[in-house]
Amino acid sequence: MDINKRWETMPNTEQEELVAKLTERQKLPWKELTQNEKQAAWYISYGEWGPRRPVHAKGDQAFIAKGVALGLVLSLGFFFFVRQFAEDDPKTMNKEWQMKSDEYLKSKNANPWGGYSQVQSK
Amino acid sequence: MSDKTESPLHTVGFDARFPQQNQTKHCWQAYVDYHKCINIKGEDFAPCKVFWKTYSALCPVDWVEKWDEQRANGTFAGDVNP
Amino acid sequence: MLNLLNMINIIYNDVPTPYSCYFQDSATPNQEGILELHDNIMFYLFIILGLVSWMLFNIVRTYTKNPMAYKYIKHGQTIEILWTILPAVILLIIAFPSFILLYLCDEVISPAMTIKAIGYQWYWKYEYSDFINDNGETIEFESYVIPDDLLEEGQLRLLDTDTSIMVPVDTHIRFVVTAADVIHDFCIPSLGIKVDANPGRLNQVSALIQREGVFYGQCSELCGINHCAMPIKVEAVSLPKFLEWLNDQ
Amino acid sequence: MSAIAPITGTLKKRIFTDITIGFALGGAMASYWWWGFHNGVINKREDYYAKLAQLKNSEE
Repeated sequence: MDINKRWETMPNTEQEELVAKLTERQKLPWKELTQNEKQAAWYISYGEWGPRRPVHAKGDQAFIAKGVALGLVLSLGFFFFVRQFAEDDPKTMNKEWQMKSDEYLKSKNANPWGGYSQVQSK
Repeated sequence: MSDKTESPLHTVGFDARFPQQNQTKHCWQAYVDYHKCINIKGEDFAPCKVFWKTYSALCPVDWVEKWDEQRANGTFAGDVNP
Repeated sequence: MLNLLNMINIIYNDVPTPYSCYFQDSATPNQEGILELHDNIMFYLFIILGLVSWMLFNIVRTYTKNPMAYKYIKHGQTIEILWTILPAVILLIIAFPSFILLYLCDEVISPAMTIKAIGYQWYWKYEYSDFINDNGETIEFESYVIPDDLLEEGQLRLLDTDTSIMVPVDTHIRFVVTAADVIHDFCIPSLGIKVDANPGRLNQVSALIQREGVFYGQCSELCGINHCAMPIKVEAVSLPKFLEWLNDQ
Repeated sequence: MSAIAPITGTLKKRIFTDITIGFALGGAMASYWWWGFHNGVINKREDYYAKLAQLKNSEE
Protein backbone atom coordinates (compact mmCIF):
# COMPACT_ATOMS: atom_id res chain seq x y z
CA MET A 1 0.00 0.00 0.00
CA ASP A 2 2.97 2.31 0.54
CA ILE A 3 1.05 4.74 2.66
CA ASN A 4 4.15 6.70 3.72
CA LYS A 5 4.83 7.72 0.11
CA ARG A 6 1.22 8.55 -0.86
CA TRP A 7 -0.11 10.08 2.32
CA GLU A 8 1.09 13.64 1.99
CA THR A 9 -0.05 14.01 -1.61
CA MET A 10 -3.54 12.67 -0.86
CA PRO A 11 -6.37 15.18 -0.94
CA ASN A 12 -7.83 16.00 2.45
CA THR A 13 -11.11 14.24 1.92
CA GLU A 14 -9.37 11.02 0.99
CA GLN A 15 -7.19 11.27 4.08
CA GLU A 16 -10.24 11.69 6.28
CA GLU A 17 -11.90 8.76 4.61
CA LEU A 18 -8.89 6.59 5.20
CA VAL A 19 -8.65 7.64 8.83
CA ALA A 20 -12.35 6.87 9.33
CA LYS A 21 -11.96 3.51 7.67
CA LEU A 22 -8.97 2.59 9.77
CA THR A 23 -10.67 3.74 12.97
CA GLU A 24 -13.57 1.47 12.09
CA ARG A 25 -11.21 -1.45 11.47
CA GLN A 26 -9.33 -0.85 14.70
CA LYS A 27 -12.46 -1.38 16.75
CA LEU A 28 -12.09 -5.05 15.89
CA PRO A 29 -9.49 -7.12 17.68
CA TRP A 30 -6.18 -5.87 16.33
CA LYS A 31 -5.07 -9.35 15.43
CA GLU A 32 -7.52 -9.22 12.53
CA LEU A 33 -5.86 -6.18 10.98
CA THR A 34 -3.70 -6.82 7.96
CA GLN A 35 -0.03 -5.92 8.02
CA ASN A 36 -0.72 -3.00 5.69
CA GLU A 37 -3.50 -1.65 7.86
CA LYS A 38 -1.31 -1.80 10.93
CA GLN A 39 1.46 0.05 9.13
CA ALA A 40 -0.92 2.67 7.80
CA ALA A 41 -2.45 3.27 11.22
CA TRP A 42 0.97 3.64 12.76
CA TYR A 43 2.17 5.98 10.03
CA ILE A 44 -0.85 8.26 10.30
CA SER A 45 -0.39 8.61 14.05
CA TYR A 46 3.37 8.64 14.39
CA GLY A 47 4.88 8.95 10.93
CA GLU A 48 7.31 11.63 9.87
CA TRP A 49 4.78 14.05 8.48
CA GLY A 50 3.13 17.24 9.72
CA PRO A 51 4.50 18.25 13.09
CA ARG A 52 6.70 15.15 13.19
CA ARG A 53 8.56 16.02 10.02
CA PRO A 54 12.29 16.22 10.84
CA VAL A 55 13.69 19.77 11.06
CA HIS A 56 16.30 19.04 8.41
CA ALA A 57 15.30 17.22 5.28
CA LYS A 58 17.67 14.84 3.54
CA GLY A 59 19.73 17.28 1.49
CA ASP A 60 19.76 20.06 4.07
CA GLN A 61 22.97 19.13 5.86
CA ALA A 62 24.98 19.08 2.66
CA PHE A 63 23.44 22.40 1.63
CA ILE A 64 24.38 24.08 4.92
CA ALA A 65 27.89 22.60 4.87
CA LYS A 66 28.40 23.88 1.33
CA GLY A 67 27.14 27.32 2.28
CA VAL A 68 29.48 27.57 5.25
CA ALA A 69 32.43 26.38 3.17
CA LEU A 70 31.59 28.90 0.47
CA GLY A 71 31.40 31.70 3.05
CA LEU A 72 34.77 30.72 4.50
CA VAL A 73 36.39 30.55 1.09
CA LEU A 74 34.96 33.92 0.11
CA SER A 75 36.13 35.64 3.30
CA LEU A 76 39.57 34.06 3.06
CA GLY A 77 39.73 35.17 -0.54
CA PHE A 78 38.78 38.71 0.43
CA PHE A 79 41.35 38.67 3.22
CA PHE A 80 44.16 37.59 0.92
CA PHE A 81 43.01 40.08 -1.69
CA VAL A 82 43.08 42.97 0.78
CA ARG A 83 46.46 41.86 2.08
CA GLN A 84 47.89 42.34 -1.40
CA PHE A 85 47.58 46.07 -0.84
CA ALA A 86 49.24 45.95 2.57
CA GLU A 87 52.43 47.86 3.27
CA ASP A 88 55.71 46.04 3.51
CA ASP A 89 56.87 44.71 6.83
CA PRO A 90 58.60 47.23 9.02
CA LYS A 91 62.35 46.99 8.73
CA THR A 92 62.56 45.49 12.21
CA MET A 93 61.07 42.27 10.93
CA ASN A 94 64.25 40.39 10.17
CA LYS A 95 66.41 38.10 12.16
CA GLU A 96 69.58 40.27 12.26
CA TRP A 97 67.65 43.18 13.69
CA GLN A 98 65.96 41.06 16.29
CA MET A 99 69.26 39.47 17.34
CA LYS A 100 70.59 43.00 17.80
CA SER A 101 67.55 43.80 19.95
CA ASP A 102 68.25 40.74 22.04
CA GLU A 103 71.83 41.88 22.61
CA TYR A 104 70.63 45.29 23.73
CA LEU A 105 67.96 43.88 26.01
CA LYS A 106 70.47 41.47 27.52
CA SER A 107 72.83 44.32 28.31
CA LYS A 108 69.91 46.13 29.94
CA ASN A 109 68.90 43.13 32.01
CA ALA A 110 65.42 42.93 30.58
CA ASN A 111 63.11 40.10 31.67
CA PRO A 112 65.90 38.35 33.58
CA TRP A 113 63.93 35.20 34.29
CA GLY A 114 61.03 35.25 31.87
CA GLY A 115 63.03 35.54 28.68
CA TYR A 116 63.36 38.61 26.47
CA SER A 117 63.92 37.19 23.01
CA GLN A 118 62.53 39.30 20.20
CA VAL A 119 63.43 36.84 17.49
CA GLN A 120 60.41 35.91 15.45
CA SER A 121 61.47 36.25 11.82
CA LYS A 122 63.22 33.43 10.07
CA MET B 1 67.95 53.13 50.61
CA SER B 2 68.27 51.91 54.13
CA ASP B 3 70.12 54.99 55.29
CA LYS B 4 67.53 57.69 54.68
CA THR B 5 69.62 60.52 56.09
CA GLU B 6 72.38 59.98 53.58
CA SER B 7 70.10 59.77 50.60
CA PRO B 8 70.33 62.83 48.36
CA LEU B 9 66.74 62.29 47.33
CA HIS B 10 64.02 64.21 49.10
CA THR B 11 60.48 64.87 48.14
CA VAL B 12 57.12 65.68 49.63
CA GLY B 13 55.99 63.08 52.06
CA PHE B 14 52.56 61.78 52.88
CA ASP B 15 50.00 64.40 53.90
CA ALA B 16 47.06 63.16 55.92
CA ARG B 17 44.82 65.78 54.31
CA PHE B 18 45.43 64.22 50.92
CA PRO B 19 45.59 60.48 51.34
CA GLN B 20 43.92 59.75 48.02
CA GLN B 21 45.38 58.95 44.69
CA ASN B 22 44.09 62.32 43.54
CA GLN B 23 46.73 64.88 44.49
CA THR B 24 45.27 67.86 42.63
CA LYS B 25 44.17 69.63 45.79
CA HIS B 26 47.50 68.87 47.46
CA CYS B 27 49.30 70.78 44.75
CA TRP B 28 46.76 73.60 44.73
CA GLN B 29 46.72 74.00 48.52
CA ALA B 30 50.50 74.12 48.64
CA TYR B 31 50.62 76.77 45.92
CA VAL B 32 48.03 78.95 47.67
CA ASP B 33 49.66 78.43 51.06
CA TYR B 34 53.06 79.39 49.76
CA HIS B 35 51.92 82.65 48.25
CA LYS B 36 49.85 83.51 51.27
CA CYS B 37 52.84 82.72 53.43
CA ILE B 38 55.25 84.97 51.56
CA ASN B 39 52.65 87.71 51.36
CA ILE B 40 52.49 87.72 55.13
CA LYS B 41 56.02 86.89 56.12
CA GLY B 42 58.04 87.96 53.14
CA GLU B 43 59.94 86.09 50.50
CA ASP B 44 62.82 85.08 52.74
CA PHE B 45 60.84 83.52 55.55
CA ALA B 46 62.29 80.02 55.68
CA PRO B 47 59.24 78.00 56.81
CA CYS B 48 57.43 79.07 53.62
CA LYS B 49 59.91 76.99 51.71
CA VAL B 50 58.05 73.84 52.74
CA PHE B 51 55.08 74.90 50.65
CA TRP B 52 57.30 75.86 47.80
CA LYS B 53 58.88 72.42 47.82
CA THR B 54 55.50 70.75 47.96
CA TYR B 55 53.92 72.57 45.09
CA SER B 56 56.96 72.46 42.91
CA ALA B 57 57.23 68.72 43.41
CA LEU B 58 53.58 68.05 42.67
CA CYS B 59 52.35 70.72 40.27
CA PRO B 60 53.23 70.48 36.62
CA VAL B 61 55.36 73.44 35.52
CA ASP B 62 52.62 74.52 33.13
CA TRP B 63 50.11 74.87 35.91
CA VAL B 64 52.49 76.93 38.03
CA GLU B 65 53.23 79.23 35.12
CA LYS B 66 49.52 79.70 34.45
CA TRP B 67 48.80 80.51 38.08
CA ASP B 68 51.77 82.88 38.29
CA GLU B 69 50.37 84.70 35.32
CA GLN B 70 46.90 84.85 36.86
CA ARG B 71 48.33 86.26 40.07
CA ALA B 72 50.14 88.92 38.10
CA ASN B 73 46.87 89.84 36.35
CA GLY B 74 44.92 89.69 39.57
CA THR B 75 42.64 86.93 38.27
CA PHE B 76 43.90 84.14 40.47
CA ALA B 77 41.07 82.14 42.03
CA GLY B 78 42.73 81.34 45.35
CA ASP B 79 42.93 83.59 48.37
CA VAL B 80 46.55 84.65 48.68
CA ASN B 81 46.12 88.02 50.39
CA PRO B 82 47.41 88.37 53.91
CA MET C 1 52.66 34.28 3.11
CA LEU C 2 55.11 35.33 5.80
CA ASN C 3 53.54 38.71 5.44
CA LEU C 4 50.23 37.25 6.50
CA LEU C 5 51.62 35.37 9.45
CA ASN C 6 53.16 38.53 10.81
CA MET C 7 49.80 40.14 10.90
CA ILE C 8 48.66 37.78 13.61
CA ASN C 9 51.70 38.79 15.63
CA ILE C 10 50.38 40.46 18.73
CA ILE C 11 52.68 42.44 20.95
CA TYR C 12 51.59 42.00 24.48
CA ASN C 13 52.81 44.42 26.76
CA ASP C 14 59.01 44.94 30.55
CA VAL C 15 59.80 43.97 27.28
CA PRO C 16 57.06 42.37 25.40
CA THR C 17 58.17 39.32 23.51
CA PRO C 18 56.56 38.05 20.34
CA TYR C 19 53.64 35.68 20.95
CA SER C 20 54.01 35.84 24.70
CA CYS C 21 50.88 35.36 26.69
CA TYR C 22 51.91 35.83 30.28
CA PHE C 23 53.15 38.76 32.33
CA GLN C 24 56.45 40.44 31.76
CA ASP C 25 58.93 39.93 34.58
CA SER C 26 57.88 41.91 37.60
CA ALA C 27 60.11 44.58 39.08
CA THR C 28 58.05 45.98 41.93
CA PRO C 29 56.22 44.49 44.90
CA ASN C 30 53.01 45.85 43.43
CA GLN C 31 53.36 43.84 40.28
CA GLU C 32 54.31 40.75 42.30
CA GLY C 33 51.08 41.15 44.21
CA ILE C 34 49.08 41.58 41.04
CA LEU C 35 50.65 38.46 39.57
CA GLU C 36 49.92 36.47 42.71
CA LEU C 37 46.29 37.57 42.70
CA HIS C 38 45.93 36.84 39.01
CA ASP C 39 47.35 33.34 39.37
CA ASN C 40 45.23 32.67 42.43
CA ILE C 41 42.05 33.63 40.65
CA MET C 42 43.12 31.67 37.60
CA PHE C 43 43.41 28.58 39.80
CA TYR C 44 39.75 28.77 40.72
CA LEU C 45 38.78 29.72 37.20
CA PHE C 46 40.38 26.55 35.91
CA ILE C 47 38.32 24.45 38.30
CA ILE C 48 35.14 26.19 37.17
CA LEU C 49 36.18 25.85 33.53
CA GLY C 50 36.71 22.12 34.00
CA LEU C 51 33.34 21.58 35.62
CA VAL C 52 31.39 23.70 33.18
CA SER C 53 33.00 22.27 30.07
CA TRP C 54 32.52 18.72 31.26
CA MET C 55 28.85 19.33 32.00
CA LEU C 56 28.33 21.03 28.67
CA PHE C 57 30.15 18.31 26.77
CA ASN C 58 28.22 15.64 28.56
CA ILE C 59 24.85 17.19 27.95
CA VAL C 60 25.61 17.72 24.29
CA ARG C 61 26.85 14.14 23.97
CA THR C 62 23.89 12.43 25.58
CA TYR C 63 21.23 15.00 24.87
CA THR C 64 18.35 12.72 23.93
CA LYS C 65 18.74 10.29 26.79
CA ASN C 66 20.11 12.49 29.52
CA PRO C 67 17.67 13.05 32.36
CA MET C 68 19.51 16.28 33.20
CA ALA C 69 18.76 17.65 29.78
CA TYR C 70 15.10 16.77 29.89
CA LYS C 71 13.85 19.16 27.31
CA TYR C 72 10.38 19.80 28.68
CA ILE C 73 11.59 21.12 32.02
CA LYS C 74 10.88 24.81 32.05
CA HIS C 75 12.04 25.78 35.52
CA GLY C 76 14.12 24.14 38.21
CA GLN C 77 13.87 26.00 41.48
CA THR C 78 16.75 24.25 43.23
CA ILE C 79 19.24 24.55 40.44
CA GLU C 80 18.30 28.18 39.77
CA ILE C 81 19.03 29.05 43.38
CA LEU C 82 22.27 27.08 43.30
CA TRP C 83 23.65 28.67 40.18
CA THR C 84 22.79 32.15 41.35
CA ILE C 85 24.15 31.88 44.87
CA LEU C 86 27.31 29.92 44.12
CA PRO C 87 28.79 32.34 41.55
CA ALA C 88 27.93 35.23 43.87
CA VAL C 89 29.82 33.57 46.69
CA ILE C 90 32.78 32.86 44.40
CA LEU C 91 32.86 36.49 43.25
CA LEU C 92 32.76 37.62 46.86
CA ILE C 93 35.68 35.38 47.74
CA ILE C 94 37.65 36.78 44.81
CA ALA C 95 36.72 40.37 45.70
CA PHE C 96 38.32 40.43 49.14
CA PRO C 97 41.94 39.74 48.18
CA SER C 98 41.40 42.04 45.23
CA PHE C 99 40.38 44.92 47.50
CA ILE C 100 43.30 44.28 49.84
CA LEU C 101 45.70 44.48 46.92
CA LEU C 102 43.99 47.54 45.47
CA TYR C 103 44.31 49.54 48.67
CA LEU C 104 47.86 48.36 49.29
CA CYS C 105 48.88 49.55 45.84
CA ASP C 106 47.15 52.85 46.48
CA GLU C 107 49.43 53.77 49.39
CA VAL C 108 52.13 56.34 48.72
CA ILE C 109 53.56 56.79 52.20
CA SER C 110 57.15 58.01 52.10
CA PRO C 111 58.44 58.48 48.61
CA ALA C 112 62.05 59.57 48.12
CA MET C 113 61.49 61.28 44.82
CA THR C 114 58.68 62.53 42.64
CA ILE C 115 58.49 62.25 38.90
CA LYS C 116 55.75 63.98 37.01
CA ALA C 117 54.54 62.35 33.85
CA ILE C 118 52.43 64.56 31.66
CA GLY C 119 50.71 63.16 28.61
CA TYR C 120 50.48 65.21 25.44
CA GLN C 121 49.21 64.37 21.99
CA TRP C 122 51.39 62.38 21.31
CA TYR C 123 54.36 62.28 23.60
CA TRP C 124 55.17 62.27 27.26
CA LYS C 125 56.83 65.02 29.24
CA TYR C 126 58.64 64.19 32.44
CA GLU C 127 59.52 66.63 35.19
CA TYR C 128 61.98 65.92 37.97
CA SER C 129 61.04 68.87 40.15
CA ASP C 130 62.92 67.69 43.22
CA PHE C 131 66.04 68.72 41.41
CA ILE C 132 67.03 72.04 39.98
CA ASN C 133 69.53 72.62 37.24
CA ASP C 134 72.15 75.38 37.08
CA ASN C 135 69.64 77.93 35.81
CA GLY C 136 67.32 77.33 38.72
CA GLU C 137 64.79 75.54 36.57
CA THR C 138 63.37 72.14 37.22
CA ILE C 139 64.65 69.29 35.17
CA GLU C 140 62.14 68.46 32.51
CA PHE C 141 62.33 66.73 29.19
CA GLU C 142 60.07 65.31 26.55
CA SER C 143 60.12 61.81 25.34
CA TYR C 144 59.16 60.95 21.77
CA VAL C 145 58.96 57.65 20.03
CA ILE C 146 61.73 56.97 17.56
CA PRO C 147 60.08 57.01 14.13
CA ASP C 148 60.50 53.98 11.93
CA ASP C 149 62.93 55.59 9.50
CA LEU C 150 65.25 56.77 12.27
CA LEU C 151 65.43 53.43 14.05
CA GLU C 152 68.94 52.14 14.51
CA GLU C 153 69.44 48.41 14.17
CA GLY C 154 68.29 46.60 17.25
CA GLN C 155 65.96 49.27 18.56
CA LEU C 156 62.45 48.20 19.33
CA ARG C 157 59.90 49.59 16.93
CA LEU C 158 57.22 51.73 18.59
CA LEU C 159 58.73 51.05 22.01
CA ASP C 160 62.09 52.85 22.07
CA THR C 161 62.08 56.55 22.82
CA ASP C 162 64.64 59.28 22.36
CA THR C 163 64.80 60.01 26.08
CA SER C 164 63.88 57.62 28.82
CA ILE C 165 62.84 58.06 32.41
CA MET C 166 65.92 57.36 34.53
CA VAL C 167 65.14 56.12 38.00
CA PRO C 168 67.28 54.77 40.82
CA VAL C 169 66.65 51.22 42.01
CA ASP C 170 65.50 50.38 45.54
CA THR C 171 64.01 53.83 45.87
CA HIS C 172 60.44 54.65 46.60
CA ILE C 173 59.31 56.71 43.65
CA ARG C 174 56.10 58.65 43.33
CA PHE C 175 54.76 59.19 39.88
CA VAL C 176 52.39 62.11 39.51
CA VAL C 177 50.43 61.56 36.34
CA THR C 178 48.39 64.11 34.45
CA ALA C 179 47.68 65.16 30.89
CA ALA C 180 47.52 68.43 29.03
CA ASP C 181 45.00 67.78 26.26
CA VAL C 182 43.03 64.53 26.30
CA ILE C 183 43.02 61.56 28.58
CA HIS C 184 46.14 59.44 28.30
CA ASP C 185 47.19 56.52 30.45
CA PHE C 186 50.58 55.95 32.00
CA CYS C 187 51.17 52.23 32.00
CA ILE C 188 54.27 50.16 32.70
CA PRO C 189 53.34 46.49 33.06
CA SER C 190 56.56 45.42 34.82
CA LEU C 191 56.07 47.99 37.53
CA GLY C 192 52.42 47.17 37.94
CA ILE C 193 51.44 50.71 37.05
CA LYS C 194 48.44 51.76 35.04
CA VAL C 195 47.08 55.20 35.86
CA ASP C 196 44.87 57.38 33.78
CA ALA C 197 46.33 60.76 32.94
CA ASN C 198 43.45 63.20 33.15
CA PRO C 199 43.78 66.84 32.21
CA GLY C 200 43.36 68.98 35.31
CA ARG C 201 43.86 66.18 37.75
CA LEU C 202 46.99 64.82 39.38
CA ASN C 203 47.07 61.10 40.06
CA GLN C 204 49.81 59.67 42.16
CA VAL C 205 51.11 56.15 42.13
CA SER C 206 54.16 54.61 43.71
CA ALA C 207 56.82 52.23 42.49
CA LEU C 208 59.71 50.57 44.25
CA ILE C 209 61.89 49.11 41.55
CA GLN C 210 63.85 46.16 42.87
CA ARG C 211 66.23 45.50 40.04
CA GLU C 212 68.16 47.38 37.42
CA GLY C 213 66.80 47.09 33.95
CA VAL C 214 64.77 48.64 31.23
CA PHE C 215 61.01 48.64 31.33
CA TYR C 216 58.72 49.52 28.48
CA GLY C 217 55.18 50.71 28.57
CA GLN C 218 52.65 52.24 26.27
CA CYS C 219 49.91 54.78 26.47
CA SER C 220 46.87 52.78 27.47
CA GLU C 221 43.97 55.07 26.86
CA LEU C 222 42.93 55.71 23.32
CA CYS C 223 44.06 59.30 22.82
CA GLY C 224 43.99 59.90 19.11
CA ILE C 225 45.64 58.89 15.90
CA ASN C 226 49.13 58.43 17.33
CA HIS C 227 48.03 56.66 20.45
CA CYS C 228 50.28 53.78 19.45
CA ALA C 229 53.29 56.04 19.09
CA MET C 230 53.77 57.41 22.59
CA PRO C 231 55.59 54.65 24.43
CA ILE C 232 57.16 54.93 27.83
CA LYS C 233 60.68 53.75 28.53
CA VAL C 234 61.97 53.49 32.07
CA GLU C 235 65.58 52.74 32.84
CA ALA C 236 66.35 51.72 36.38
CA VAL C 237 69.98 52.27 37.38
CA SER C 238 71.97 52.31 40.62
CA LEU C 239 71.76 55.43 42.75
CA PRO C 240 75.30 56.73 41.96
CA LYS C 241 74.66 56.30 38.26
CA PHE C 242 71.37 58.07 38.59
CA LEU C 243 73.01 61.06 40.32
CA GLU C 244 75.61 61.13 37.57
CA TRP C 245 72.86 61.25 34.96
CA LEU C 246 71.10 63.96 36.94
CA ASN C 247 74.22 66.13 36.91
CA ASP C 248 74.37 65.88 33.14
CA GLN C 249 70.91 67.31 32.75
CA MET D 1 1.62 -3.89 39.99
CA SER D 2 4.23 -3.52 37.34
CA ALA D 3 6.25 -6.49 36.49
CA ILE D 4 9.50 -4.57 36.38
CA ALA D 5 10.82 -2.77 39.44
CA PRO D 6 10.75 1.01 38.83
CA ILE D 7 14.07 2.41 37.77
CA THR D 8 14.98 5.25 40.13
CA GLY D 9 18.08 7.06 41.23
CA THR D 10 19.70 7.28 37.79
CA LEU D 11 19.56 11.08 37.78
CA LYS D 12 21.18 11.37 41.18
CA LYS D 13 23.89 8.88 40.30
CA ARG D 14 24.53 10.62 37.04
CA ILE D 15 24.76 14.09 38.55
CA PHE D 16 27.09 12.76 41.19
CA THR D 17 29.50 11.14 38.73
CA ASP D 18 29.32 14.12 36.38
CA ILE D 19 30.15 16.62 39.10
CA THR D 20 32.97 14.40 40.32
CA ILE D 21 34.43 14.08 36.85
CA GLY D 22 33.99 17.82 36.22
CA PHE D 23 35.78 18.81 39.40
CA ALA D 24 38.48 16.21 38.76
CA LEU D 25 39.09 17.69 35.30
CA GLY D 26 39.08 21.24 36.62
CA GLY D 27 41.24 20.23 39.57
CA ALA D 28 43.76 18.64 37.22
CA MET D 29 43.98 21.78 35.06
CA ALA D 30 44.15 24.06 38.08
CA SER D 31 46.82 21.91 39.73
CA TYR D 32 48.92 22.02 36.62
CA TRP D 33 48.48 25.79 36.48
CA TRP D 34 49.52 26.30 40.09
CA TRP D 35 52.14 23.63 40.76
CA GLY D 36 53.25 23.08 37.19
CA PHE D 37 53.43 26.69 36.01
CA HIS D 38 52.94 29.35 38.66
CA ASN D 39 55.37 27.90 41.20
CA GLY D 40 58.01 27.56 38.50
CA VAL D 41 57.76 31.25 37.64
CA ILE D 42 57.83 32.29 41.28
CA ASN D 43 60.84 30.08 41.99
CA LYS D 44 62.74 31.57 39.07
CA ARG D 45 61.98 35.04 40.38
CA GLU D 46 63.00 34.21 43.95
CA ASP D 47 66.23 32.61 42.70
CA TYR D 48 67.00 35.74 40.70
CA TYR D 49 66.46 38.05 43.66
CA ALA D 50 68.41 35.71 45.97
CA LYS D 51 71.35 35.88 43.58
CA LEU D 52 70.98 39.65 43.32
CA ALA D 53 71.04 39.99 47.10
CA GLN D 54 74.09 37.74 47.29
CA LEU D 55 75.84 39.85 44.69
CA LYS D 56 75.08 43.02 46.61
CA ASN D 57 76.34 41.54 49.85
CA SER D 58 79.59 40.40 48.28
CA GLU D 59 80.15 43.87 46.83
CA GLU D 60 79.85 45.55 50.19
